[in-house]
Amino acid sequence: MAVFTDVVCPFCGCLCDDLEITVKGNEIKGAKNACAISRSKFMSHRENRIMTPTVKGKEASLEEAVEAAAKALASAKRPLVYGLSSTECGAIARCVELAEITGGVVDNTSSVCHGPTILALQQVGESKASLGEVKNRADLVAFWGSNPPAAHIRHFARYSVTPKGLYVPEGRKGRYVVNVDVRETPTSRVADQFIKVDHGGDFELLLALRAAVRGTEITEDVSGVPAEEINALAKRMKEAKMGIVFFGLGLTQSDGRHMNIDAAVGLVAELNHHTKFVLTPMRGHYNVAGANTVTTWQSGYPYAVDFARGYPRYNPGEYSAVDMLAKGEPDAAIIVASDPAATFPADAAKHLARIPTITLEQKVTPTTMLSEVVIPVATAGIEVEGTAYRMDGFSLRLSKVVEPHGGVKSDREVLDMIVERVKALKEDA
Amino acid sequence: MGDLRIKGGYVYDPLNGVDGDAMDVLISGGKVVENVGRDAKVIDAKGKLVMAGGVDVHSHIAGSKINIGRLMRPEDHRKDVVPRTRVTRAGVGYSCPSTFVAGYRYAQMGYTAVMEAAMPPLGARHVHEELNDTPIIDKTAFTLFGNNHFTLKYVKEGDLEKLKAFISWLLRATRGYAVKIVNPGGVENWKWGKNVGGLDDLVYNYEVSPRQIVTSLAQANEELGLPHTIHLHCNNLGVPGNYETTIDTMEAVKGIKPADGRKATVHVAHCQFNSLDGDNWMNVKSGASKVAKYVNANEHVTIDLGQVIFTDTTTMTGDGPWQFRLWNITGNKWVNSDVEMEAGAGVVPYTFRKDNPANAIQWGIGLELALLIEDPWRVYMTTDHPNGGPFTYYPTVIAWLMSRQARTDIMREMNKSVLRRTTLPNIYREYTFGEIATVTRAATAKALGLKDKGHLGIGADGDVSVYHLDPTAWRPSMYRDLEKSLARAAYTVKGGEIVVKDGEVTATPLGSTFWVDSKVPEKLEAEMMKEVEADFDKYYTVGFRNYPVEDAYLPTGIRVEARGRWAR
Amino acid sequence: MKELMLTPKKLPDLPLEAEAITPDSVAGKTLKEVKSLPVYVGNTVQKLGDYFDVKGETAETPSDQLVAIQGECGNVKYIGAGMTAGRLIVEGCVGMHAGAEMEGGELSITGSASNWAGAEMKGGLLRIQGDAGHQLGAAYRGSPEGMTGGVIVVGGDVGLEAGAFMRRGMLIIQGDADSFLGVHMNGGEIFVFGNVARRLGAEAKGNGGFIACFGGVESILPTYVYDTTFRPDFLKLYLRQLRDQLGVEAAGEYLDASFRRYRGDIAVGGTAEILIAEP
Amino acid sequence: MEKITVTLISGRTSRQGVGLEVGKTSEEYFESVSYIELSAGDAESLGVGDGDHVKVETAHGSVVVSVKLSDKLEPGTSFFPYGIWANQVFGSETGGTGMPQFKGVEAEVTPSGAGVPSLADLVATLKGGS
Repeated sequence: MAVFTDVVCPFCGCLCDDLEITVKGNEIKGAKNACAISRSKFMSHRENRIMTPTVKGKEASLEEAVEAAAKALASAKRPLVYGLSSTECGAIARCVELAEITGGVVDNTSSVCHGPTILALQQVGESKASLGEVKNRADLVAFWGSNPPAAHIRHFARYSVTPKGLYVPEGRKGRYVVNVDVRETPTSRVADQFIKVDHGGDFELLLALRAAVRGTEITEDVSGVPAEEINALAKRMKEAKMGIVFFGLGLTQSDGRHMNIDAAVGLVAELNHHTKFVLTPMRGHYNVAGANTVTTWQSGYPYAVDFARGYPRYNPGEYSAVDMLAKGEPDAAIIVASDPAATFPADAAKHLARIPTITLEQKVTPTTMLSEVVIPVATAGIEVEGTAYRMDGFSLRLSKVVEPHGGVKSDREVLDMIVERVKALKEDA
Repeated sequence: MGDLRIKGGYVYDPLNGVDGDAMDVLISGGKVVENVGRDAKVIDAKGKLVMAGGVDVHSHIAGSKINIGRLMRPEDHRKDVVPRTRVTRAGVGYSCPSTFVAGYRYAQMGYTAVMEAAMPPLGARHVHEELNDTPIIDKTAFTLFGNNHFTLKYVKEGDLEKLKAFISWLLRATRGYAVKIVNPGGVENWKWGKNVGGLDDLVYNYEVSPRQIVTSLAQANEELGLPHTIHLHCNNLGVPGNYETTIDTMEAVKGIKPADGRKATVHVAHCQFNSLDGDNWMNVKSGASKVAKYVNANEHVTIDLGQVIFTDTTTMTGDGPWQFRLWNITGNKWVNSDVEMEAGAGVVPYTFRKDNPANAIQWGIGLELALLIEDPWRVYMTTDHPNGGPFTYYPTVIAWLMSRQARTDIMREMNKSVLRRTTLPNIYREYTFGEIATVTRAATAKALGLKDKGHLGIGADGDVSVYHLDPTAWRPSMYRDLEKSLARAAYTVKGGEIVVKDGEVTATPLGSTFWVDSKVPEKLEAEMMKEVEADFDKYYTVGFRNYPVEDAYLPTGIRVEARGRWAR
Repeated sequence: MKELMLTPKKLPDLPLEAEAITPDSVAGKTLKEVKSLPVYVGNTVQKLGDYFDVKGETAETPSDQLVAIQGECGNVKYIGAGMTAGRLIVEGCVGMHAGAEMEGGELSITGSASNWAGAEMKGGLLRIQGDAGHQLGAAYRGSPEGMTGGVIVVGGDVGLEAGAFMRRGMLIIQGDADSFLGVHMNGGEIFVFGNVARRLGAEAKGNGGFIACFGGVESILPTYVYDTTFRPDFLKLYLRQLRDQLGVEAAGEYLDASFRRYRGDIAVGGTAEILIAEP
Repeated sequence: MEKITVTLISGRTSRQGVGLEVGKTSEEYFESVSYIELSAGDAESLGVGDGDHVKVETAHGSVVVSVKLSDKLEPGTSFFPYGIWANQVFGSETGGTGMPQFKGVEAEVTPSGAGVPSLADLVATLKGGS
């Protein structure tokens, strides 16, 4: 029996790094400190696994599958590389290279989660901090359109609500917790104050709060929130010693999208004229921040990057996966560590069934079910080492606690093989 | 890799007293040697300028700060796109180049070593990941110490021994090369939305002053025998009148005994931003002559310029409160990033304009510092990339240093403040090629303690730059030719391999990353670690054992041993 | 003016990127050279002549050049992008980025345009008789300035974020405008004769900029403040110009209208104006 | 009442997280995402209860799922966990941002006698769709 301590969890953007994984033989027997989802990931990692590569539904050798993948990608005029967010950074780097050598497009799941956050950052910036700053200093914590108990289960305990910090020694009692959402959630129940905002009304409320922070008294209700509540919250925010807004897809996926974040950034920036205030996106996939980070240092752009002209171009809405698929552009696609067939609107997803789609995946998913080539891979953070970036942008080393199930290769290794074959095919052409 | 003979060029190698002699440089096994085999490949350098590869003492090329710059500035990338070639990766350039492009472009100018000047410990893994994607050049990264909880704690307790033990451990844990200090105390106060106003203000909760932080770190740095001095971004950066703080800071570390083998105890980074006189941005004037006077009289100080370039660039520093101030001045987009227990950063796009009186003065200050400080071994050419401007403008800066006409020509297009509020119009000095080799190579390598770099003596690294320029025929009026030749090296040789030919990248080996290993007594280290671990468990959000950078992140790491008392 | 006619042959399934279609790039060239101009399909480089029949004459300089495209180009991107002079007429629809960054001359589209038409336009006249997509005349992602000059006239409706980060220039919309019209506007003038969806002028700093709405507004942001109702003379002058110089007939109907004026966006300390014609 | 109009919001749940880690072909996953939450009031006006089937229809598409009562939702709002079922009713228009609208979408909900499609059924639709 071996116990691995300080193991980093490869599920959500919290990247909790205090897991204790017990292994006997090559099997995981326990996952201490893990949340329910994390435990499910570790304990069930061998269930429903894909065991052999397939090409057009028929079992194939890894080499045959790689060859089929490389041929499809090398001959494509508009290949799409998509996913990236649930694997380690080495694999992500190879996805960028694959898009580059095929003259294709690389996009990652942030285009359908916090892509709008990035668009806002590109417009107006962002005042942010590492999660420890929140734990150590924040006496006002707001969750806006985010609900950690559903997707970031240990966030409250490790970072934001209950932990005792350097200047918040009382923990929960030292913090005022605000929740803004269109519906009541478990977060509302934890919060000291729940503000229910009308559907699609976040933008107006954020602007009104900013105006109130600037000293304009709000006199009418905004998005269903009473004026006095807005003025009072603005006052409370200004008087905080240090405040944070954790925002989620409630802002990025609703009407207004990046402009909702733009307004949130503006509110937080404004508050810095009075006190210390920061905001942090609740990144979902454990390494979606890494997908943005690596793609940015390699190409200059975080997602939706087109290499058709040999150099990178960037335009979400044009080179983002949903838009490209909805317009029927890609003539081949490789999906790494993602399931767009289930996570994209159906009228975009269905294009994947019309073209050669190559999927690197551990388990059967709707995307593997409609893929021409499926290559099973090892699970990063359980069977493979690597790097992942936490929601606040800091990276940690993922552990390998067991050998890959069925001896499959890692995303990085398979991508290396594909990159090498594509290069050779392109040289020949 | 075979032997190499760089034949008959005009060689400038100030560390070895070579000043333009026509001679051969021989390389074998990646090092400069006395003899090479008969089948050595020959580079014909006749009539060309030959120097050691450039060594940049202060730049921002890797890690979270520059990557935030890249992330937030698609509009910057659009104007400078770089297609892939058979040898090189695609990317973008201008003020926040992608990692690959940064490596290529340094090499294309003949630079072979670059120091990343600000690494937050928590972001060290990220810095090293990017450095591993920055080809050709050798690298180091300077670890941030000036606002670290444990630094402040040990300074408060007056425990210099534990401070040394902490520095030693953290440099190793982050694979860092030098002690970097940014706005000591000010960044910690910024975490409450405040700053410090000078050397004797106090840091909240710790009740220590910037003066105590700087002197303690400098003292510890020298006692540990670290290869480089403390590398300091002074308080009050960008505040008119700050030259006084700068001189006070230099004076504060004057009495400290330098480590063996050097005279300096402090390097003041991007000194231009800290040499402002006047009371506000309306009446700002140059304080460069006062700073230069102090530096001339005091051997314990080295500086680099942080020269301003008139262009659209991206400012990024570990100085959060300064970036907030700059955001308020400009209204441009602003990113702030605070790092728990240790550091912070800010990023704001900025355009230096010739018609802006303050910018014109800032431009003048950088050059005044370079020209008024007499000893080229103590003043280094940088733009504090990308803060003063992109590093790709180094050839232009060198032209200004070498040609009074170049300076006069551009001053005609500038706001007249530069004529009235700097002393630049009255300065006639023009750098020689030997002095250029000093301020871009020999002196920086020496200041960094990189003993095999910056020169071409026997045993030096085989890093050489050859330029299409005949220094015997060159005159200051030909400054445009100079710029062109320096921008695209005829050859850049890295570790004996030709990596650039006629300005084009021909090979992309991964250079080395140097880091410093220093020693303190084991018992002292154990005591310090116990304290650090206890606080770590309480206040950090990453585990103590997940904090140090793993060896996997330094595939080409080179350990440099410090020469302190306890060194083996 | 010399006229060059381009007629689409079979266009590819993938978008065709054709910034080569401007008076600037054809002027001074032979027809053969024009046919050889590069266009981009996916990751391939092709020739303009592969997809368009090229007839007519080229002029010495762009200002004497008329380029006429007869046919649907809904999937052709960058038509007229960056043009500095001359005329370019498209009888049909165009794809993304039509007239983006154009500096001068006239680009006239009888059909509709897709997203990013006239993005970061610096000068000249862009006419779209049909609808325009999202981000009409907007700043590209990250840019602090969108339109810095020129005039865009749209006959139909426009999508989200039209005139985003506008600095100077004029945007005239004869149909409806979707949300975030003139977002982050910092100068320039916007006229809408149809309905305007909510969130117009969001985070506008002002700098002399205004949005004049003639066909009604879904709602005004809470951070705009009503200050007066008046009959501004300057608007009358603008409207006459729109009618007489640009053929915007609807403008004539509002010469004597009175307007409710709102100022904002106070969330950013802005002084932009939203003027709404009284029914 | 035969029909109600609700505003749909989709999102994660911890059950959906647990289910997807077991595997998307698992029963756990099916159970965790093939339903919508309705307020008691809305369910009552439709005459449906926990586990009954409803058809959810938007401008973009429709799907049959089961009903789960929520005591937290207010009438007029319905929650749909992320997944392939939810994605039958969201559109791919992104407004030039890359991001479809997954929250705040109008939908009609009607009682349905049809079965809830399986994962395989929905994948087959994707394959067959044109």
